[in-house]
Order: sequence, then C-alpha cells, then structure tokens
Amino acid sequence: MRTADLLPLAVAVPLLGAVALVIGGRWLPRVATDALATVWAAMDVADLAWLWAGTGDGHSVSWLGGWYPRRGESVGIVLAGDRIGIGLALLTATLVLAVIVYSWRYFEEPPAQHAGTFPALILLFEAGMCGFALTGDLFDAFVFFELMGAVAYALTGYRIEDPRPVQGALIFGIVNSIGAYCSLLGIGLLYARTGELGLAQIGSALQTHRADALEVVAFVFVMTGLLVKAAVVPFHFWLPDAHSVAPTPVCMLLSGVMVELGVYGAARVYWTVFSGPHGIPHPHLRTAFVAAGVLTALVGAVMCWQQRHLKRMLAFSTVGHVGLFLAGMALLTPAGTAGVALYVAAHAGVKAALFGTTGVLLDRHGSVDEHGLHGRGRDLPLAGAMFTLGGLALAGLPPFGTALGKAVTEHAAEGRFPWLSAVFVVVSAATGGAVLRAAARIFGGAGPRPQEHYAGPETTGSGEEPEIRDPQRRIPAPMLAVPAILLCTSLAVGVLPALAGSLARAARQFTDRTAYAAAVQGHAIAPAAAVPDVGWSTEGVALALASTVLAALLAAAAIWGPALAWRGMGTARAALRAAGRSVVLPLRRLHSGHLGDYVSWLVVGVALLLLVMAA
Amino acid sequence: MSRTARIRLFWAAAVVFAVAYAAACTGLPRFGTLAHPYATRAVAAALHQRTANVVSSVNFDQRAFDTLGEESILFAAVLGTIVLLRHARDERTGRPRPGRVLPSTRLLGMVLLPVTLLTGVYIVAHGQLSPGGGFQGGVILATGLHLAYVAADYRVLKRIRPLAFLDAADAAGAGAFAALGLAGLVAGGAYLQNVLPLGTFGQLSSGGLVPVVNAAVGVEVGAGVIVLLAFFLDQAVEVRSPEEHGTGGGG
Amino acid sequence: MNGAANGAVDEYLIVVALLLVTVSATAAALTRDPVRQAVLLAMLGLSLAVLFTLLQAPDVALSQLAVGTAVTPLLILLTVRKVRRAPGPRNGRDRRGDGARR
Amino acid sequence: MTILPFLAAGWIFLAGVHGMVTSRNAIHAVGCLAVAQSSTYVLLLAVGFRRGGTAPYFSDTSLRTRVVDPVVQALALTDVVVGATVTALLLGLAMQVRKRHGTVDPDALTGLKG
Repeated sequence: MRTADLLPLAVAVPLLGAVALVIGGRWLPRVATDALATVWAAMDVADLAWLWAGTGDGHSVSWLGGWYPRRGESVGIVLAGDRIGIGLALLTATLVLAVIVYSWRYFEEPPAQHAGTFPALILLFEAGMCGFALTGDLFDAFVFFELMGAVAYALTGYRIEDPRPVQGALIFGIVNSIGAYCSLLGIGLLYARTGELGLAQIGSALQTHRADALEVVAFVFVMTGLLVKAAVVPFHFWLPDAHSVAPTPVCMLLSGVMVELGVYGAARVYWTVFSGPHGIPHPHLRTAFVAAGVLTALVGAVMCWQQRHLKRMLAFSTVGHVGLFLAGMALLTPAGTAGVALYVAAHAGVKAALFGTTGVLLDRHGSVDEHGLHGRGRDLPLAGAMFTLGGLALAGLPPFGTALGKAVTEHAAEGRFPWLSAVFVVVSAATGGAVLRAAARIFGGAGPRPQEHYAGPETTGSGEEPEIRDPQRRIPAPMLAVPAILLCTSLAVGVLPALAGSLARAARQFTDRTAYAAAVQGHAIAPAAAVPDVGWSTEGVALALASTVLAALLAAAAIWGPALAWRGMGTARAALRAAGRSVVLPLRRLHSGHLGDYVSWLVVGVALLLLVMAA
Repeated sequence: MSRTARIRLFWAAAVVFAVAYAAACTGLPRFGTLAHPYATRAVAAALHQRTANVVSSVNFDQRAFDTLGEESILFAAVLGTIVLLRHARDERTGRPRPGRVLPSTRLLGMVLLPVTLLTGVYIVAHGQLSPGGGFQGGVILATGLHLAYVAADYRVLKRIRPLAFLDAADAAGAGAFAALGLAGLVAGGAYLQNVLPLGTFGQLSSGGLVPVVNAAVGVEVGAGVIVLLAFFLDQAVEVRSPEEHGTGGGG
Repeated sequence: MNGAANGAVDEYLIVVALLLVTVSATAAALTRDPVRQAVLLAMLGLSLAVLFTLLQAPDVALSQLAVGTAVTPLLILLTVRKVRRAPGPRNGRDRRGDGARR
Repeated sequence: MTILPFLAAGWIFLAGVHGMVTSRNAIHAVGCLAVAQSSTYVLLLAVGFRRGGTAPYFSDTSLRTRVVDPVVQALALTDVVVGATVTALLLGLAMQVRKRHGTVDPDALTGLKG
C-alpha cells in the first residue's frame, strides 16, 4: 500500500462509516451504534496519522482514477497533501473522534427508526472537511465545501423542538450558500480564462496572461465563499447565530475546525493559483487581508466581551481568533503560516473543550446564561476548573499551544506590522477575559449578581431547551473526560517541539507555489525559503503572560469594578458608558438576526473586496 | 437596519458588483470559442475508455470523485431531512382523508405510472451511451412514483412506497459508489480507477466501471428523492401540531 | 456538420432562450407570493432546459427539467401548504407578525 | 452576442440576491436562492459552448465531430444536484421555523441578536 493511497481513503472511510451507521442503526442497540461510530472515527484518525507520518516534509499526491498527468496534463482530480493540509485533516478527524465519544450518551431521542443518523451525519461532515483539506482541484474543493455546508446546516438545526436552532440554521444555510455560488461563478470565470480546474494547473495557466479585471474579479468571487465560511467581517454575521444554537457537540466541530478551514482554503487558493508573477501581487493582498483580519479580530473581541449567552460568547471569540489567523496567514511568510498552524491546532482543542464544558452546564441547569447561572456551578468543580483553564489558554497562558502559536505569529509580523502584536494581545485578552469573567461568576459565584436589564439588543441564553432529557442523572463520564483530554492536546501542541518543527517545515512547503506545482506533476523539489524558527522566545512568553494578566484584570474589573468606590471611578464609568453608547451599541444593533441585513452585508463585503483589490 | 437602509446598502454594493463583473466579462474569451484544452483531453480520454457519452465519462470516470462528493451531499441531505422533519415530541399524526379522484385522472395516472417508471429505468441504463444517467433517471423514477398520489390517494402511495427499504437503498447506493472506488486500490491502481473490462464501444456494457457506478447512483438518487418527498408529504399531509384543529387531508 | 447559416439561426435561438431565462428569473425573484414563485420557478426551469438543449447540453437539460420544473417547485408548494395550514406560534415567542398567511 | 450570456448570468445572480434582501418570507428567500444559483448553470454552460459544436455523444456520429465542452456539463450536473438538495434542506428548516415561531417573516424573527 502506497502512502498516497491513504489520501482518498481519508474521505472514503467516513463515507462508508456513515452508510454502515445508517443501515446498521436500524436494528443495532444504541451502545452498538455508538461503538461502531467510534471505531470508524478511530479508523480515520489512524489513516490520517499514518499519512502524516508517511508524507514527511514533502507532499503526498494521488491522481484519482489513475489519470496520471501525461506531458503535464491530466483529465482527473488530484489530491495533494502537505503536512499543513494533512495536519488539518488529522485535527478534524481527532476532533470528530472526540465529539463522537463526547456524545455517546448525549441525545436521548434520535429520530425514530433512524438511530445512527446523528453519528452518520458527523462522519459525513468529517468526509467533507477532509476532502476539502486534501483536494488539489478547485471544483472538487467546491463540492466538498458544499458537502460540509449541507451537513452543517442539518446538524445546526438538529434540535427542532427549540425555536432558535432552526432559525440560526436557516440563516447559516442561506448566507453560506450565496457565498458558495459566488465562488462557483469565480470558478466558472477561471475555467473560461484557463480551461483548467486543478489548482496548480490554473496557477500555471494564469502565468501566460497579464493580470486584468477578469483575474481580480475571479479572485474576489472565489474568495467570497471561503471568507464567508471563515466568518471574516462583514461576512461573519451568520456565525454567532449558528454557533450559539447548534447542539454542543456540533459547536465543537464548527468552531474548532470548520471556520478555520475557510482561512485554510483562502490561503491555499491564493498560494497555488494567484500568487504567481502575473497574479495578485503580494503587497496588495497582504495589506487588504491583514486589514480584514484585524477588523474581524477587533469586532469579534468587542462583541465577545458583551455577551452573556455562553455559546454566543464562545462563537464571537471564534470570530476574534479567526481574524488573528487571517492576519497571520496574510503576512505571506513561512513563519506567519507556521504560527497560525500551531495557533489553529491549539485553539481547536481549547475551544472544543470550552464548548464541551458549556454542554455540561446546559445538561445540569438547562441554561447557558452567564447572569442566570450566577453561583450555580459551584457543584461542578471539575467543569469549573476546566472552563477557567480554557479561558486562560484562550488568553494565551504559556505553555499552552495557543501561546506558542500567538508568539510565533507576532514575531513573524514584527518586521512589517509591529503594531500587530498589540492587536493579538488585546484580542486574546478580551476573549479570554470574557470566558474568565463567566467562569468566576458561574463556578465561583464571584461578585454581585449582575443586573438583569439591558436596553440594547441581546440574546440571553436562558430558557434553552435542554439537550438531554433527564437532569437528575449523573453527568456522563465522557462529557468531562473529553474536554480534559482536549485541553491536554492543546497543551501538547505548546510543549512538543517536534510538532512545531514539522509544522514549520510544512509551512515552508505551503508558501511555495513552485514546490506545490512540481509535487503535483510528480517530481518533488525542495522549497527555496529557509525553515522559520518556531521555538519559545522570551519576548513571546512575555507578551503571552501580558495578555493572560490583562485578561484576568479585565475579568476582575468586570466583576468587582461596579462595586468599587474610588475617587475617579465615576468619571471612568461615565466614559465607559459613553463608549458603549457610541461604539458598542451600534455594533450590537448591526447583529440584528435579520436575513436580509446579512445578505446585504455579504454583497457589501464582495463590493469592498472588489474595490480594494482593483485599487 | 431599516428596510430602506438595507435596500440602499444593497443597491450601492450591487452597482459595484455589476460594474466589476461586466468589466471581467470583457476579458473572457468570446462566446462560442473553439479553444477548450480540458475538453479536448476529456473527449480523447472518453473515447479511449470506450464511453460514448463523454459527459458520463467525465462524471463517473475522469472526475468520479466530484460525483462521489455530490452523491454524498444528496445522501447527507436525505439524512438531514429525516432529522429536520422528524415528528417532534409534541406532534401527532392525523389520518388523511381518502380523496375522491376523477376516473379520467385515475386512468391517466395508471397509464402514465408504468410508462414513467420504464422511462426512468431506461434513462439510468443508457447513461454511458446517450443523454441521461443515474441522476436524471433516478429523479424521473422518484417523481413518477408520485403519480400514484395524483391518480389514487395518499394511502395507496404509502403502500407502494416501502420507506424503510428505500432509506437503506439510498445508503447502500451511496456506499456502493464509495466501495467500488476501492476496487481500483485492490487491483493495484488508484482509488476510483476504472479497472473493469471496457467492452465494445457503443454497447450497453461498454465503459467498464461507468455503467456500474451509474446504476449505483440511479438507485441512490431514486430512493433518496422518494424518501425526501415522503418526509415533505408527511409534514404537509399527516403531521398535526397540538393546537391544530383543521382537518387537512389528502387527495 | 451544420452550415454557417444554420449556426446563425441557432445563435438567434440562443439569444431568445437567454432572454426568456433572464425574464423568468427576474420575475421569480421579484414575486412576493411563494406559490406564484413556485410556478415561475417551474417556468424558469423549463426555459433553462430549452437554453441548455440549444447549448448542446441535453444531459443538463434533462436534469434541470426533472429538478427545476418538478422537484423544487413541488417541495416549495408542499412547504407552503404546511405553513399555511399550521396555526399560530407554539412556544409563545415571536407572537407578532405573520408574513406567511397574508 | 459575444458576452451577452455571461452578462445574463451576472444579472440573474443579482436578481436572486435582491430577492433575498427584500424578502418578507423565508420560503420565498429559499426560492430566490434557487434563482441565484441558476446563474451558475448559465455561466458554466455559456463558457463551454463551442460554435458549431454538437452535444458530446458519439453514438451515431463520427469520432471527429466537433463537440461542445463536456467538462462544464459535468460540473453543471453536479451543481444542479447540489442546488436541489440544499434547497430541500433549507425548505425543511423553513417549515420548522414556521412551526416554532409562528411566522416565516424575517422582520418578525428576532430571536437572535446583539
């Protein structure tokens, strides 16, 4: 068996697993269905781990159907994985395994006669995400993008008894579909220009033509679908609505990897298709996408801080972090890419653990409202510890992988955008601080019970339909074990230098379009750039500690600040209120939950991108 | 945002979109251009594989992985519909009233039903030769079956539609496609490689794996669309919400 | 092979079909009532099928005919039927407004 | 004529999106999504058209006949399936929205905000 054959298997295995679950779920008991799903998810993890090991620092390339290129041309689809793509697929598979174990005892009432449907959908989701991460063909990427989309809409609306999930899923579906069709228009334009569909082939065909309006418009259109998935401002409105209402295990996947796949796709398409001499120039792209990333990060951070609905808070924290990922990727250096890869890997573990712990609260108390749950989590010390640790990791506590990834990315940005470090610190402190604030209130009962009334638009999170029917039973062990293990993996990303080293070498491959094109054609060449340095640095640790301390201070100020009676507090409070009225309130009003608004913003985003890229 | 503000915002953005898109169109090769490098290669490859319908060759052989993804989407959508349109805890089903059908309608339906089903099977079977294939034939089969609803009534439709079986058939079709791909790996080639004997050009058995995959897709699509329609019909005809007093009814 | 004159006729037909598609698409997007929209979508599907046949794509035309003129409008009509029959809100939230029953 | 089909595709896309922006009914919005999607079929097939080409089948024609691009047709076929299935899912969701909220008017669906 050749290593490259494992590439299509990474997609085929979960597909076959879904089929087995649908057919077997009919007569197998619940325990057997869960075991079957777990075995299948573990098989895909094994497949991808083998692939990761076998690929090494090069590429694995598989021409499906045996349509190998003749004289550099093929009619088939190619799957091409370097350790960034394979690593992301492996991360997906690991998280899917975690989610399946987490939801062993989760849903009490699967659809009648269709017991295996939930794990089957999760496996189909996995197939879509792995296919998207591994493909080297633009249209094929669209197909798997749509597969993960379609499954995600269904999974988001899974709890049909609750009014909010169905609404969130509908908005999610419509907005993402528009983005996908926009991408398809872009693919059509690229096909018309080049007559090719493979990423590397389009890239080399574009070389024969100088950059013109067609290329810019095609670039923007293709990017639109990916940026919608990545929830970049102003395409992000669907994300909080979907992630705050989806079942908890699904949230773990949506926030942990699906959104990040959007950033990955955008970077992959740019590097392989548009980064050539006649493509979109690097400085132009760097300015535009770093700006978009910073805007996204700040909006996410501000909105995250404002939330009291825990899942919505975590959703906005994902928006904030995705902004950081996009900014890091848009540096267009191997070092920035390596940093983001580390950051994504560690963030997935932390975010999934946080969602998982929130699921425990929802199970116990039927609420995810920070105010309503005040002090009610005291009987869950383990969950409280994990939630707090998750908040600290989100803020960037060393030696969590989030801190390492953040430090490497900040270091990569120093040359061109020295101020970017400040953005990274503020955003991770605000999102981590919000989580810490909620942790202290819910699990520690800290501070006075917050006042209930807020004049502006708000989603509270009380009165959720519990996802599990029986609140009296003990918390199932997997619901606590899985978040703990996920936090440990996030820690491992930070403390295992071998992983960071291999991601650094992979980032060098990822950012080299000639190496990619050569690998697809079957003759590997070594990338030209130097391997970036991805170790811990004093400066990185200092910045990480700074953001952690800032997060703790923010949380403390939010909890005990109102009760303090210093001189000058009055003016500070007045200033904060004024800022809230002039900046925060309008921003919150924009998140109106209105379908028409979100669609308009999507078109505005496309128009802005067109203007910026054409300038 | 107010409605006016939203529409103004949209128009401002749409104008930019339209201008940029029109500018891009001027850079496209003119409509009807003769230069299509991929197409030329695809036609040659299809003839080499002895598949007369080049579109089927692209769909089920050259770019079969796309179709595998596409069939997975259909499979996922059927599962999704089963999940989303399941009977909620607070809903009950009502018995649809037998509808009265005009004799002429019934006759027309009775005649059309077998004709449509045969057409569907024919279109699936000849996918590698002439226009059509698993998907088109499958949809025709599925919609054809619902002529029974028009001709007779909902209960007749329910009798001739074994949902439990069709649901499994849908999964089996999708699984067969993914599993057939493994044949290539077993034979020492690549995933989804066309390793079956190619047969004679223009014959029903030509194209190697193409007719087999085509049939699997036909089964999946036919069964999947019936299940999909069944769940929508079930909601529209049978499911009652607790407060609902209307009689509704079939026919 | 088609002669040059024949090709020109074909192109006129394509323009006509294209106009038909554009008009029915615009009409389907502008209609407010979902039932009327379903009918217009079926017309759009039909004119797309004609266009695809003229563009020498009978495979796609057949799919479009099956999906665009039959399945999609049918699903919309079934959804509308369900929506119009169901009474007020279940859970007591969002009581105001009832766009569907106007 | 040279760019008319491409422009038509852009027009259809914008018309569909306009319908979604101004929609007062989620079912109507899903229908508009189907309209927007049909623009992609038009673009793909217009791109693949060859002047004087016939349909890409060789049942009873010479093997040297000039045919139109079969690849875009395969892509459009995939696209049709994707569109139909996504539409079905979204309509299912719209049905549930109506059941749980009592309305499908986006103006009245205010459960998620801020």
